[in-house]
Amino acid sequence: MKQLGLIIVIICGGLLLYATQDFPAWGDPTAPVHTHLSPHFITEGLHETGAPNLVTAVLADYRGYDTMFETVVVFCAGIACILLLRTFVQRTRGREYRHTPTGVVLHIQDPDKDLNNPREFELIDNMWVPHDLIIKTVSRMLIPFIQIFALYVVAHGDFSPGGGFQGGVIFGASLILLALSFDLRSSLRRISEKMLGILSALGVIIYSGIGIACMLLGGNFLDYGRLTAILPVDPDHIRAMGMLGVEIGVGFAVMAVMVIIYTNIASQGRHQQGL
Amino acid sequence: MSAHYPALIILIPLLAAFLNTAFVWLDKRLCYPTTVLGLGGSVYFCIRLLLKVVGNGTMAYHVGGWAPPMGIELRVDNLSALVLLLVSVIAFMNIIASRKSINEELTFKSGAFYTIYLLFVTGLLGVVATADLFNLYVLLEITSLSAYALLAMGNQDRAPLASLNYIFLGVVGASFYLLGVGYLYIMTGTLNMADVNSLLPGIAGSSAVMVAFVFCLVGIWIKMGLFPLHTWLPNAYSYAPVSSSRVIAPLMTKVMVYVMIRMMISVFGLDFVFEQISLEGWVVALASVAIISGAVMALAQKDLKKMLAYIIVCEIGYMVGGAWLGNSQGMTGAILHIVNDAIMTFALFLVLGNIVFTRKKTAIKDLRGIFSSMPWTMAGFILVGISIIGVPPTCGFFSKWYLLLGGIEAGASFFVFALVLSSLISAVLVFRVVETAFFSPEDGGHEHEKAALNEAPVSMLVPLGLTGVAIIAVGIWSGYIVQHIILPFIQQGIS
Amino acid sequence: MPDLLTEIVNKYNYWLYIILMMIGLYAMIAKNNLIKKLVGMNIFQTAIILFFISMGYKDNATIPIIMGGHGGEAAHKTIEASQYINPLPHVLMLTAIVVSVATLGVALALIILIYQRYQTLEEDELRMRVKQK
Amino acid sequence: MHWPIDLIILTLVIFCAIAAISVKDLLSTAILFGAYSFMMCLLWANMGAVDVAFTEASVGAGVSSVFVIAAVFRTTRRTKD
Repeated sequence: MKQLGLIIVIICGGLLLYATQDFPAWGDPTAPVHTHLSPHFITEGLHETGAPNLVTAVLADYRGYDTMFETVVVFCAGIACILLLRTFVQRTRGREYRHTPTGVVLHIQDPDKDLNNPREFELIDNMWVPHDLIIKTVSRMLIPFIQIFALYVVAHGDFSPGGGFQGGVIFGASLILLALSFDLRSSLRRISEKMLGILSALGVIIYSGIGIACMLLGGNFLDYGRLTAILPVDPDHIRAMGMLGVEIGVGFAVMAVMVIIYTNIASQGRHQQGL
Repeated sequence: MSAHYPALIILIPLLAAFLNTAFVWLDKRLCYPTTVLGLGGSVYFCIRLLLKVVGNGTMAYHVGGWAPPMGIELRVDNLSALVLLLVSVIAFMNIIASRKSINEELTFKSGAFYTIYLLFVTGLLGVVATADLFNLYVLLEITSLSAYALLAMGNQDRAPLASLNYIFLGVVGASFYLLGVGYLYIMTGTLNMADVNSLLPGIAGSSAVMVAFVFCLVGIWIKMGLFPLHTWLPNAYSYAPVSSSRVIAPLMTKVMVYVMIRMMISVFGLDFVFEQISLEGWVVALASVAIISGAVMALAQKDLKKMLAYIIVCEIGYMVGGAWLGNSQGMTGAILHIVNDAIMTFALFLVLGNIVFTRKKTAIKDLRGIFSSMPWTMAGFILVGISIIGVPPTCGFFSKWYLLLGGIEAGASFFVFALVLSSLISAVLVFRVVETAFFSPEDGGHEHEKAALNEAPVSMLVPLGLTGVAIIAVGIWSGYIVQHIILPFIQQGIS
Repeated sequence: MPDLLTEIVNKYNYWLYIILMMIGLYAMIAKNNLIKKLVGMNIFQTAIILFFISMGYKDNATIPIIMGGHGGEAAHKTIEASQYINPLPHVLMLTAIVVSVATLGVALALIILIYQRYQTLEEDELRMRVKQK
Repeated sequence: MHWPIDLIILTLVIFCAIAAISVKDLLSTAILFGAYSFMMCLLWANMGAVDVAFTEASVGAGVSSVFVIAAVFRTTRRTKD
């Protein structure tokens, strides 16, 4: 296997190196890459779309169709993780709960019985670890700031680096941090599996819904200019508004899917206990 | 309204997929109707689109209202309209046929299955309709990602491992394709297929463009499963649940052949492929080796599923070889064979699905006496078998005929030999199964068991019947298909 | 010889991306452990992303965010194409990063399934256990 | 952009890549992979691709490292090569 690998690698690398001799020099402003399409994006992008961040302008407007499918890829990965990993195991017979304020441990024998006040108890099984006060407190302080930053990144994507995808990942990371520092159960209590599933679908529905709204208003798919008929916005900024709506959709979907993938991988699909 | 058809065929299954996911948690009973409606809508618009394209010529759709080199363009010509119809119809029939087995195998996760299934179909339709090189990559990844999940689910122990191997090879394939697109982009500065095609003559003889072509081609071959790169294919298809392999096996490889033909004709241009690169001798030889080795390996299998998987490997060789013969007969044969082989493979997997549903066993020696218990299914099998061998009234004959004519015209005697040999071997394959099913007596010889009718449910037999009718109908109308759909496309490509 | 030297200096970025990509490809083919292969796959993908970003780079240009674009004063002055880096490769690569993380998620899910069934991630041991079953 | 910085980071990236695939502990592989992604992110920021660098910092160095670590935690740290 090692020899085979080396042979393939040498052939591929040789071919690729051979082809670099035709490339224009690195950073050369007269290369075809910089003279064919990009001058139009750079000089006209701001006027045509109203977004100073050209990457967002191209991402969400000129190539918005690509970005929709990029979100669909993420969505698909989330559903695939559910399809592959999620298992619904029967509750085991005996369960032990620890009452957090007092430290008393309860033993419950009936598998169908639930606790009256589950917030004050934690399940003790072979994966149970005692909580660390410092980590908990620090995360508790950090998480709101991370989330506000994520919202800023989504909302400010037109003007500065960032956008729906990055913001969604950061928001999802804050929820993953919650699951890491407390446990999976307490994070799923705040945002349930059902909620995550619906949010991920909602995100992509927002994106394609905006596109279809443009279609119903007489334009092509994702032609944000047509939204002037239903949004009371200055026509110069209508495309930027459309992009913002789309980015919010991307944010929802990506946030939900990141948490879905994490919960399924970390709990092997059982949703009992995180790391 | 009709101007929006190219977008609608993709958007309807996509929206159905999203709604499906919401319904998984809201009301599960709505999942199946949504799926059927989404795929049915797609079939309806594909038929309308094909009629319109054949009547009025190529349709272009500018997403977002941006003109092509800036924005993304969807472009549907004769060939893509044909393949779109093929994809949507097969996907629709499969969902009808597999309802019962899905409900049995995945009771509580069926909603997630329908979602992934719809995304898979959306990805295939998008790959066929798009006219943008990078957009094709993104859609290809949606297709592959959903295919990985569809192939790995189920209770078979080895399915995840087979699917993981598929992921590794599939990612290499997609990355090679992306790399090829990058090399094209650095030389031309554009991603639109027509734009690349018009800029390429200006940089003729560039080694970077040549390497770009080679990498795109190898990437597509990996995804397609051409002979030395096919290692992921047999395991992935045979350990997967039938309801998913039944749609992936006929469609994934055929759509990749379509992408290869699209790259050859619409992106690089036939002049570039056959005059500047002139690899055709090598590729046709490789395809012939693929045909022979696929057929021989199919002969060596003891399990019906594995045998079908190797028949696919063999058929891929037909299409690749035909497309690279370098004459219009061969190209016609290759395109016609995309249609015919998709129908035949689908029919074979329908037969397989019926056997799995009623008997649970697929080893060839377990098929004894199956003819008396499942007469309709086995009648379907014989019809498909005749078509695979290439007997005249069925569709398999006509594409093979064009391929043979093309091979003789190009003087590729090895390819012609491989075609004839593989026909003989498939006759042996079909006869072996029929012999076991029909002639071998049942072990122990219980009379009442022999007579017991244990046929698959009607919802699985009707799609098989329709596919059987399609095999004959496509055979009878193949002259019409070639005259009005395939030849105009090839003439466009040459001029 | 000086030709080769200027060639290397002009294009060292492209050369290094090829080396990186080949490291990833080698790991995917030759490594025995599934997670190692997965990491190799990611290295392979990021190397391609590096290639695209490298070709988008332009000398004496700045990041593709129009200065003063917020508030509308830039709407009146003309924008020189040579001032800003080409945004198109960045857009394409954002999509490619997303695709790679999605593939990673699905592949990890499969790896967990495989481990549940065979209790190993080594390819040769997996092959042995598949044969035993 | 300064080419010395570029060259230094590129070298570091290659070292991280080699280390990540040759170290004999999967948890270390995961961590080195995170480091590799972060170096890559610096490289891209240096080339002016701020959006891509931002994404790679949050996705490559952040979330995907967490995914790999979670998977290693649920399976095994042992590796033969």
